[in-house]
Parts: sequence; structure tokens; C-alpha cells
Amino acid sequence: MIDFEPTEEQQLIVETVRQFAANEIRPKARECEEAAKLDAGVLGGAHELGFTANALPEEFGGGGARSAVTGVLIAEELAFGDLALALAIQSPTLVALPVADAGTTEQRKTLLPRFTAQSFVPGSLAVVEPAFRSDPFRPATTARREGADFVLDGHKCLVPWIDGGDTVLVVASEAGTPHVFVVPRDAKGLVATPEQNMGIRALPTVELALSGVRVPASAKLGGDAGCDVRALVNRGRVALAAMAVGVARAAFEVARDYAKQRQTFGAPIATRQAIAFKLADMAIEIDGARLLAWEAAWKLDQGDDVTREATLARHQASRVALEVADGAVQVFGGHGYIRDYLPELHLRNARGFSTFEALTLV
Amino acid sequence: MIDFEPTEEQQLIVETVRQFAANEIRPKARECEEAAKLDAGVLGGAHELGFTANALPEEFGGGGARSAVTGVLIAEELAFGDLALALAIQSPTLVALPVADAGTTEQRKTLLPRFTAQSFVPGSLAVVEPAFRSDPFRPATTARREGADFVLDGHKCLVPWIDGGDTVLVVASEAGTPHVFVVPRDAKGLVATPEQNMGIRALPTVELALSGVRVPASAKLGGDAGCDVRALVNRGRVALAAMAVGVARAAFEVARDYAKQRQTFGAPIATRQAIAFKLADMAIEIDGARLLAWEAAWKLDQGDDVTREATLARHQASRVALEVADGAVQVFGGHGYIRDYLPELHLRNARGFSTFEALTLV
Amino acid sequence: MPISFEPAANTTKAQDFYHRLAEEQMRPISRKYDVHEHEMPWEFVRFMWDRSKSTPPARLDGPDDGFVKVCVQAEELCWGDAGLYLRIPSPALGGSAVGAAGTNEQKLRFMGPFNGEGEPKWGAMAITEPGAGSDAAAITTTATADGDEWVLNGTKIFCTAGDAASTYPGGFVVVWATVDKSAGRGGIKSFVVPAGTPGMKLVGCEKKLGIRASDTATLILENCRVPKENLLGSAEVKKADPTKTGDKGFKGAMATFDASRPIVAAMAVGVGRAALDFVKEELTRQGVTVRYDAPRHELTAIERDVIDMEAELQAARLLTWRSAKMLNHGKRNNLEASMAKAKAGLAVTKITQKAVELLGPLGYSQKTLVEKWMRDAKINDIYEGTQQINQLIVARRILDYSSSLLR
Amino acid sequence: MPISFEPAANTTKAQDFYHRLAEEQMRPISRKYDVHEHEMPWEFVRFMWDRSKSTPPARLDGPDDGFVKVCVQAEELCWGDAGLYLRIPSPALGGSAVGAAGTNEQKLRFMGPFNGEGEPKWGAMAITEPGAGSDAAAITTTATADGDEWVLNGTKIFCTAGDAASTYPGGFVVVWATVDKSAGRGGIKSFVVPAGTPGMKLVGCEKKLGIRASDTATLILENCRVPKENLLGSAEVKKADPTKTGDKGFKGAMATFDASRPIVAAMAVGVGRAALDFVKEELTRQGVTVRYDAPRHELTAIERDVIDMEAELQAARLLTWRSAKMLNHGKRNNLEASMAKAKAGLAVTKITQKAVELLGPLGYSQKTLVEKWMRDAKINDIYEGTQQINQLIVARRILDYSSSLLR
Repeated sequence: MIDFEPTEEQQLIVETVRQFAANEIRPKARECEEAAKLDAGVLGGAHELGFTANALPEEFGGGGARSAVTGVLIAEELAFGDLALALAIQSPTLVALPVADAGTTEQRKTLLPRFTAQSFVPGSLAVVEPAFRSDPFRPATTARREGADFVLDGHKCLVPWIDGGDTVLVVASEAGTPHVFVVPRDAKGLVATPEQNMGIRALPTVELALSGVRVPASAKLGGDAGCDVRALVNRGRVALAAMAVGVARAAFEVARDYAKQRQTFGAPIATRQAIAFKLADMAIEIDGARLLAWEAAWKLDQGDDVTREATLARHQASRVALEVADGAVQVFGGHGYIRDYLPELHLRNARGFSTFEALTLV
Repeated sequence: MIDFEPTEEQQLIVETVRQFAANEIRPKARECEEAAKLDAGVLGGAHELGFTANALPEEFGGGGARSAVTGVLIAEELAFGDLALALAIQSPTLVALPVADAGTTEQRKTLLPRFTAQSFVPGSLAVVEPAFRSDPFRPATTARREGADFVLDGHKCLVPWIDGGDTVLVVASEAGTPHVFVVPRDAKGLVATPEQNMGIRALPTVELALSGVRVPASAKLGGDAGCDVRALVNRGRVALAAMAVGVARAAFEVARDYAKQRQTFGAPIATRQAIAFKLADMAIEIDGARLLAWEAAWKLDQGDDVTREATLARHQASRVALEVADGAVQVFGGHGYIRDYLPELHLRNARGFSTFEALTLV
Repeated sequence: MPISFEPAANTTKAQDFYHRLAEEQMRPISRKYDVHEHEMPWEFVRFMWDRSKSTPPARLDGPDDGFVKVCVQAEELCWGDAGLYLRIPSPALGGSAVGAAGTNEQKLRFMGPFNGEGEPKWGAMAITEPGAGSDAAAITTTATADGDEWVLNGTKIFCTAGDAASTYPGGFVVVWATVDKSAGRGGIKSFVVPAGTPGMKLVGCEKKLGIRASDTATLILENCRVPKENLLGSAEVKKADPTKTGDKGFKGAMATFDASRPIVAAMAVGVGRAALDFVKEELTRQGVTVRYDAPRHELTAIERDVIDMEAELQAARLLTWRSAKMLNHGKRNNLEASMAKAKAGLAVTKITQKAVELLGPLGYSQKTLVEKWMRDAKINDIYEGTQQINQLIVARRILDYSSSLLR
Repeated sequence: MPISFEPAANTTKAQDFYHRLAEEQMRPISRKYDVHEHEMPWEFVRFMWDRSKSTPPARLDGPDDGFVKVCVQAEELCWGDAGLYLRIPSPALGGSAVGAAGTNEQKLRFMGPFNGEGEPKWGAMAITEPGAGSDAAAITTTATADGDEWVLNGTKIFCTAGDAASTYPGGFVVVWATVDKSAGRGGIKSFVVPAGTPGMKLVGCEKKLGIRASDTATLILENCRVPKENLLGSAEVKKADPTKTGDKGFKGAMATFDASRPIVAAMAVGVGRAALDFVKEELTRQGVTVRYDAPRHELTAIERDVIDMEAELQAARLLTWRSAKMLNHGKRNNLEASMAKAKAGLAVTKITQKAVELLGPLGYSQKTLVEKWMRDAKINDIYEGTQQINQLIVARRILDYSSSLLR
């Protein structure tokens, strides 16, 4: 039966995250961005709220409440606070969820408990490649079987690389089919070079060069059968769509409040149609994109292949986030160009969604 | 030296056409459209102004003043009056200009004089094909050499077919290369079926079926060497870009005047930013598209290959015409949807430009 | 209910039913009544009238999507033909007005005859005037009390189904008029004028860009008398901002739109989907498959267009369903309904325009229905509140501004 | 002159010259001064200052494109780096103001020192205030006559090159202030405040999204005294609509923009072209050729994007040149200049945003300059009149509405 009301439990979660985003994340957003540095207090505080743990199986200390719908609700609220910090807070999903979904018993036992432990442990997942022809479904990075090992070669970029993690999941093609490999961050042949990007500067990311990186056969996620990389990428797209909605909503609300307060020619600029209609369009587009993300998430929870829905949601949310952030800069006028205000940050972050892949998962 | 001022002679021509468009074409536009019928008086009156004749060589009674720049100036003004009537008025270009440019002496002697004679003689040119994969540069219609003849097979559509003409130029691939063939309208194997289109309804157009249509070898435009179909298509695109600008300007002016006159909440709707800014955008986009059309036309006059410029101009002008016409309907509100007013006609006509090819030439 | 995109079985059943109806009864006559503007499609009309005796598809037990189901029905029928949809004998917007502001007695009296018995009947609503388009408060049609009657005088334009509703017995037109010009919006009331009431005259029907099967009438009211009991809502005139009071006059009339806008948005979605379905079928015929997983460097322009069209249409549909569902939850939905209407109108305008472009000569020719759908779709940007009016409503709500602060 | 798109030989020569300069002097330090915000690029500054001794490229005899050539120069240099361009020692907008409203004596006195001799100098214009952005008539900075001097008091923000112009000897800031608040626009005059004048204090520079090499200063004027002769235009206050009079105060200041907007538009085009050139070069490296003759069913999404970007950029460039050429013809160009500015600002904002998208991770990374160009480009939608202000100016002109009718 069609409905658009989150459950009471979900509403409670949303309310909690919303307050955390407003009170803990947002106040740190600019400082972290300018310093290109995370805030340990924010990560720790978010970890205590237990989003990732809640989604993990009970046998590993989790809450057993895996739900992509809940995931997108959380993702939007966190990104409403700040995108870079949201991605950092959610980085455990990058390892925890693929392992929970597709890991062998051994892999689950080894890798999951850390994410339900007391302190925050980040995750890393390497999907995007630093090339014009980057295609998440068909990575150019290869994994070659050599005796009891796999040997990985290739390049990745936009890989979250937060201090305190020791594992990175690498997507690579094995005999033409993409699979995921569990690689120690300090593996021989793995060189991680810190990146500078236009936005999400508070989130440490690296470019990875893999030259003959050797991992045991048991490092292949899901064992011999491997895992479904398509589903992984789609889960990333749905999660990113939700975060794009969060960024857009943040830009919209900041612009709306500014427009009501800023006076020219003796009246708030929000009373002028050009501004008011722009804000109305933003609100409409944000709600539309959110519903697409919800639908894709809901289908994920049904176990469907959501390639189409994830693409639609990501396409729409990415466009909307950019347009809304750009519009927010415009509403702010000269102040929109200044790093004392948030719209320019929203614009830089929003532009990334057309490129981001699997920077967070639901 | 870069300049944007038409010559005095061109200004005189523009002024003449503008008045003709306002006084002779525009008043007949709606009536012709609803009746799906041309007005002989308008065609005759336009013929007396001698646009086509003026561009033809003096040896055939023409003015010898061939200029694509003058051509686009005229095209915009005529289309400002009405697109269907403008295309009818300019239909002689469809035969006269290709023959003047590329015809053999014999072809020129046979086909040109009629266009400098006292009364209006229409032209027909068959470029578009009624298929999803229609490609003006690579027609699926074929011309096969058989002894002293060419045999033509294929389908065309959107072919102007005004009463009083006896010749149609058909673009067909001969051994993989497109060429133009002079075909009598009553050729055996040629079946012309009247079309109904969304717009330009006053202009009679047909779908052509060519089944083994046989023409002598001398019917190949330009003789053995043939002619440059690329240039022909490009000349069509530049001309159509200018007409799209004319349609857009017509829609804009109608909307602007309506917005100044129509009152709601006690003031003209033009005083509201949502309307005023929309009108400003229209004006800007129209001028931008016009300059692209001028540039492409100017390059044609330099003898350059203008494939790129013609595509840019056509792409931009086609988009602008549609957006402006749609905006004009919006400015008119409910009245925009009614066939008593022009915007709905502009919208139907404007939508054609992304499909039209070589319906008029400069 | 948790977030769910699974239609109830009832909805799916209704969808199948109306889809078949659209395919079998509407599509085959679609072009005919586009060309023969203003001609009454009697066979279709009688078919639909007969059908209104039952309420198929017979309801299943179990969950029901409520207003969402109604939206799904409207989408399917407008997928069939939006013009013919507006010709279906029903109380239509007139019924919405009676439903939103009428007493039970009035509902029974005016809506009762719409039972499939006897001859087909139509309802309509007459708001717009030559001098008052989006500005409902500028209405100049007057209603003067005279003994047991109201006397109406004025001119109404753009009255959908106004010809049928004013002509065929048993039908009615809900006319908006002011009982007190000095009171502004507070003086505006709606009155049910039964078909054939002396003094209500049909001037003519508009020739339109699209939805040509539907009649869009101009009506003149000349000393047109209706009984006092035909006033919807209270006769009391509140001069203080009437949108903030419990008055069922102007506010009741506005509530009509809160209930009707989701339907209108769903109708738009139906037209847009018709065009998108056609494009996708043509692509399939041409051996072109849309690759939703193609990386940006491999994507064709058409693929991206289709992805864009699908996303826009689905966003419009979901916004529509959300606003409809709120009615079931008893929530005020005027922000969300205006969002849905604005989005759907614009989205399908663009989708159908793009469809014509993508299909090239096939799209521009009247050999297919795509060009018609482009013409039909555009009405959704205009009627039941233009794009701009809905933006205005949304803007006022999100800014918490009154209509005097933001106009 | 007939319609022609052939640049004069002088223009082509200037273009080559400035293109090489941009490539050799600006591009190599582009990223450095993006990262080291507010640091003075002394080497580049001295190089450009030295260059201003001559006026290369030495003029050829024969036709000259006039202001179009100036636009071409600005485009090339901003193709190099828009932030560094704004750092070039020159009278800049301050000079435009002096040029538009100053006497010959004033021009000599203030612009004379910009001759490449001695140390580099800068000019700037200070209009915007914390409470008056687009609303120039709301200026609260006051100018009070006191003996032979004007005394200025107020705060100015968003003053491009305001740090350099107020600090380094020989430079100057043109400050807009009101001599009579009751006169509205009629009371607004501009005053030349030489660098180092006591009472003019630099508060600081803004940290910005882009054009980080340029300084955007906040200045405070506290009893800042300038000689009477530093007023540009007449001291007379006309209370009747001053935009309609011959007064050189407000109108003169506005005329500054008519001359500067084509340049600003050309600067925008330069940034947009940088990004578009890069995209096309990258496509070439990847073996992708844009087919301008591909039919719609074969076109890739990237091809259509590039075609769209090229058309938009060229439309912006031609609108810019047109508005510039009108100055040469002695025609009033404020409509056309605002059209060019509005179009160029929006076009390059979109073009650079699209470029980042098309290049994927390459575009979003700071390894290339594309992301910087996107940040730089956005200023063109904002300064020298936002997108909205220019739309407003265009709307007023095409509707023939005064600023009180349409605001």
C-alpha cells in the first residue's frame, strides 16, 4: 500500500539525526572545510548514535535493523549538516555493509565486530578511477589469480582514507567480471596519495596506485562466488542521491532564511517574485528528488535490481543539488561568493555528485 | 573588421520586409493556418518584392546580389510575420539557389528564368526522410545509374508542394554519396501524399514515395561531378535558424505587448518580476541566437564550410524558439492555449525546427 | 503505514481496468475528436455513462490506496486521451466544489443524478472571467439576493465542460460570484446553477491548442435566478482575511482545488507517460536499448534524454501521490498539491516537447499521436492554476507569507 | 561597416599577443595564487606594470575593432586566469569611473601615474555597502562639504582590488557617497580617494569561492578628507529623476557600467573558454571527435553537451562584441551591455559546471584547473550587477518601464 510516512521509529531516528546535524555537524562544517580536517568529536558523537551498528547483524553486536529506507533518511539528514562530515560519519558503511551483505562467514567474523565496538572505525572503498573513461560497473583495475593469491593492478581515486582504518575494499575486474577485494591499507605495492578536490575537503581522500598488490584468495569478498558489484554501486548511488537531497535542502533553507532577512529597496528580497519563485522551484525539486531516492531505497529493501531507479534518483538528485546550490549562491548575491556563508560550499559539494560513486552506502 | 550593422541597402530591405510582414503576412497568418491553405495575394505580393530574383545571376534576369547575410535578414523578418507563409514565400529558393550554385549551364538555363519572371513559381526540395534514423547528410533514398538514366527509390517527407510548381529536387545517395536530382513532379513512380503536421499547416507539404523513378543522367544537379549536398543542408540550417529567430521574436513581441496590457491585482502583469524577467531572458536569447545565425551566414558568404556554425546556430535558434514560444503561451495564461491568439501557433511552429531541414535556403 | 511504493491490490486492479478501457475505448477515437473539435463523442460518452452504474473494478477487500487510486485512474484515462477524459459525463470540478463546500442535502440533490440512469449528465465549475484569470478575488460576476432566490449576472470563460453542463438536463454549473464587492475575497461565494436555468447562456466554445475533444465554454449569466438553497457554504460575508476563517465561501472554493489538484497533476502525468511510452516503444522497434548503467562517456544523447524524462515523470508522479495520500491521512495538502501540480504541468510539457523532437519527422507529423500529446500536455501548465500561480502558492507557504506580502 | 565577423588585423595581433602572455605568465602560476589566497603575485604584477610602459602589440595601420579589441584582450587574459587579471596594476573600474565622469584635468591627475614608471599602482571603485547591494540608491556613505574638502564617512564592501588601490602610493579608490540623503539617487556622487588618504582604512579581504588571486576588500571611511577637486561630475543635486538629466553624478556612475560591462562579459567568456578548450583537448586526447553533422539518433550525450556549450559561449561572445561595438558607433549600449553581461555570466557558470561534470574525477580534482575555472566563473553571475540586476535592467528597457514601475 502506497505511503510516504516513515515509521514512528524512523521518525525518531530522523529527529535524532536532524538535531545532531544541526547542533554538532553544521557548527563544525566551515572550520573543518577550511582546515581540510575532520573533527574527532563529531565522528565520535555520531558513532555513539550507532547508525552503522544498528544496520549490522545481531550476531556481531549490531541492531539487525538493516533498511535502505532508514539509510536514506539518515543520509539526507547527515548531509544536511555537512556533506564531508556526513561521508566521514558514514564511511564505516563502505566496509561494513558489503561484508555484511556478501562476506563469507570468515570475512564477517573478521571485519564486522569492529564496527559495533565502542569507538569509531572508518571504512574505505575504492570504486572510481582517475580516468575520463571511469566506469564503476566495468573497472579498468584488474585482479589476476596467481596460485593462492590475487594480484591487483590499477588506479583508483576518490577513496575515503580516514585515520584509524586498516582496510580498503577494492573493486577490480577478475576475468572481465568486477569483484571486491579486501586489501590491507599497508599492502605492498599500494601507494595512497592524498587528493585535493573542489569540495568535500574535510574528508581525507586518496588516489590509489595498485602495482602488483598481492592478497590471498580469501580476500575476495564472498569467496569464490564473489559478490554483486552492481548492487554495491547501486547502493552507493541511492545513498548519494539521498545525500544530494540533504545538501540541496541545506542550501535551500539557508537561502530561504537569508531571503526573508535581507532587505533591498525597503523590503525583504523574498517578497520579489524572482527570488520567491526560485525558492518555490527549489522546494519542489528537492521533494521530487527525495521521493525518487526513497523509491529506489524501498526497492533495494525488496531485494530488486535497482539499476534503473538508482540511476534516475542519482541523476535527478545530482542535478537538483547543483541547481539549488547555484540558486542559493544567487539568492545571497555577493555574499554567496564569500566563504563566510554556506552556499559556496554547498555549490562545490553539490557539483561532486555527478562524479561520486560509492562514497557511502545504504 | 567586426561589425554588426547591416549595410544601408540591407537596412532598406529589412524595413521593406518588416512592413510587408506586419501589413500583409501577419494579418493572414491565422486564417491561412486554420484553413491549411496559402493566400495567393501574399505570395504574389512577396514575389513582387523580388527576394529570390534579387539573389539570382543577372544573366537570368536576377539582381546578382547573392548574400546569405541578406538572406537571413529577410528570413527572420518573413518568419516574424508567419512561418508557414514565410516558407511558402521563400520556397523558390529551394530550386533556384541550388541550381544557381551548382547547376550545369543547361540546368541553369532551363530552371532559373522562371524565378525571375513576373509571377510566383514555387520550389520543392526533398531532404528529410520519414524515419527515426533520418540523416540529411546520408539519405537512405538511393539513385542508381541505369544506362542513360538514374533510378530513384526511397521515401521523403516534409517536402513543400505548393500548387504551380512542376519540379522537385530530390537528395539521394548515389554509390554512397549524396547528390541532388531534378525530378518532374509528375514523374512516373513518384507518389506525393499530402501531410498533416502539428504546425506550418498553411504550407502544403507532402510525403514522397519514389519507386523506380527514372530521370535522365542530365537530371543530376551539377552534371557528372554533382554538387555539394553538405553545403545545401548547411544553407538550409542557417536559413531555418534565422526563421526560428523570427518566430521567437514574434512570440516575444506578442507576449511583451500582452504583458503590458493585461492587468491582474491592479497592475500590468509585466510589472511582476516573474513575467518581466522571463521577457528579459527571451530578448537576450533571441539576440544571441540571431548573432549566431548571422555569423554562420557571413561565413557562408566567405565560401567556408559552415557545418559547425550552421549546427550551432540551428541548435541554439531551435531551442530558443521553442522556449520563447512556450514562455509566450505562459505569459498569456489561459489565452495562450486558445487559437484566437498567436502564441499557441508560435509554439507549434517552433517545435518543428529541431526536425526541419532545407525547408528554405539562403 | 510505513514508506511503501507497492500499490494495493485494489489500485493495481483499477489500473489494469482503466488501462484497458483507455486502450480500447479512447485511443482508437483519439485523433478523430482532435480533428472534429467540439463534436460530442456520443458512443464513448454513453459507454462511460453506462459504466458509472457500477463502480468497477469491484473492490477487493483489504488495503486501499484511497486518493492515490483515484490518481492512478486519472493517469490511465489521460494516458488514453486527456480531451476525451474531460468529456466523460461526471460532476467533475463542479462535483468537487459541491463535495468540498456543500451540505449533505446539496450533495444528494446535485450529485445524485450522476448514477448512470437516463441520459448522460455533466458538471462544471465557472470561475475565470475575462478580467480575472489567476486573480479569483477580482471576480465581477454578481449574486444578488432577491426573495428566495439569488440573481446572477456576469460572464465566465474557460469553463471546462461548460457547454455540456449547461445544456444537458440534470447537469449543473458551479458559478463563483461576489455577493459584496467591497468585501473582496470574503464576498465570493459559489452557486449551483442547474443546466437549462433561464439566464445562463452558452456563448460558444474556445478553439484550442489541444484537448480539443473537451469543450471550454464561455457562459453568460443574465439575471440568472437560482434558489437560495443553491448557495454552497454560508451566505455570511467575513471582511477580515477570509482565508483564515472557517467560512466555506472562498476558502471552500479553494479547498476544491486542494482535492482536485492531485487529480489534475495525475492527468498531466498520464499525458506525459503516453508520450514517453511511445518513445520507448519506438526505440525498441529501432533496436535501441536505454542503458541505465552506461558511463557518461558512452551515453547517447537519446539515452540521457530518456533517463531525464523518466526521472522527471516519476518525480511528478510521486509528488502527486504524496499530495493525494495526505488527503487520506486528513492532512492539509495545499502546499504539496500545488507542488505536484506545478511539477507535473511543467514536466509533461517538457517531456512531450522532447518526445516530438526525439522522434523527428515521426513526432511532428499527425500520423502519430505524439504531436497531439504535446498539444494536450500544455494545458497542464495553465489550467487549474497556471505554473506561476502554483509557484506563488508554494512560495507563500514555504516563506510563510500572506497573499498581500507576496503577489 | 557591413556585418562582419572578421577581426581586424590589429585584433588578431592583440589576441595572439595576450594569448601567449596568458599562457606563459598566468597559467603557470594559476594554481599557486588560488591556493595562496591574498598573496600578491609580485613577479607577475611587476611584469605587467613594466609592460604598461608601451602599448603592445604595436598598432598596425588600418582598421581597428575598437572596444571589441579590448574585449578580445580581456577574454585572452581571463582565459589565462581571471583572478590574476584582476590583480594587474591598472586604474581598473576606478579608471572607468574617472573616464566616464571626470574632467580632462582629473583624468590626467589620476590616470597619469599609471604609466609603468616607478612602483605598480592600482585603481578601484567602492560602491557596495553592507546594507546596499544591488540597490545603489540605498548608499549610506556620506560626503559632507567642509571648506575646501569633502569629508567621507561609511563602510564599503566587495571592493575589487580595494586593498591594493588603497595601500600602494599613486593608486586611488573611487568612492560613491551621498551628499544629500533626501535626494535619493540624485544625491549620489563619486569621489576619488587617493591611496593612503588618512581616514580610509582597510578592514580586510574576503575569502572567496574563486578568483582568489584578486583582493576583495572591505574599506572603512572615517572622516576621510579629499579635496573638492576630487568630486567626479557636478556637485549639484537634482531631485527630479536624476537618471533622466545630464547630471554626471549617478548617471555618470552608471555610465561607468555601460563601458565596463562589455569588458566584464568578455572576462567571463575568457573563463568559460578556458574550460571548454580543456574539455575539447581532453576529448581529442581520448580519441573522441565531436561530430557537428551527426543526426540526433547517433549523437552522444557528450557531443550534444559540447555543441551546447559552444553555442552558448559564442552567443555570449557575440552579444558582448555587439555591445562593445556600439560604443565605437557612439550608440547608447546599456540594454545591450546588460544583455551581454547577463548572458555571459550565466553561460560560463553553466559551461564550467558542465565541464567539471564531463571530466568526471579529472574535473573535480585540483589536479587540473577545471574546478578552479568553475569557481572563478561564478563571480560573473554576481559582480558588476548580478544576473538578476541585469535582467532587471533589460526588462525595464524592453518594457519601457521606469525603475519605480519595475523593481
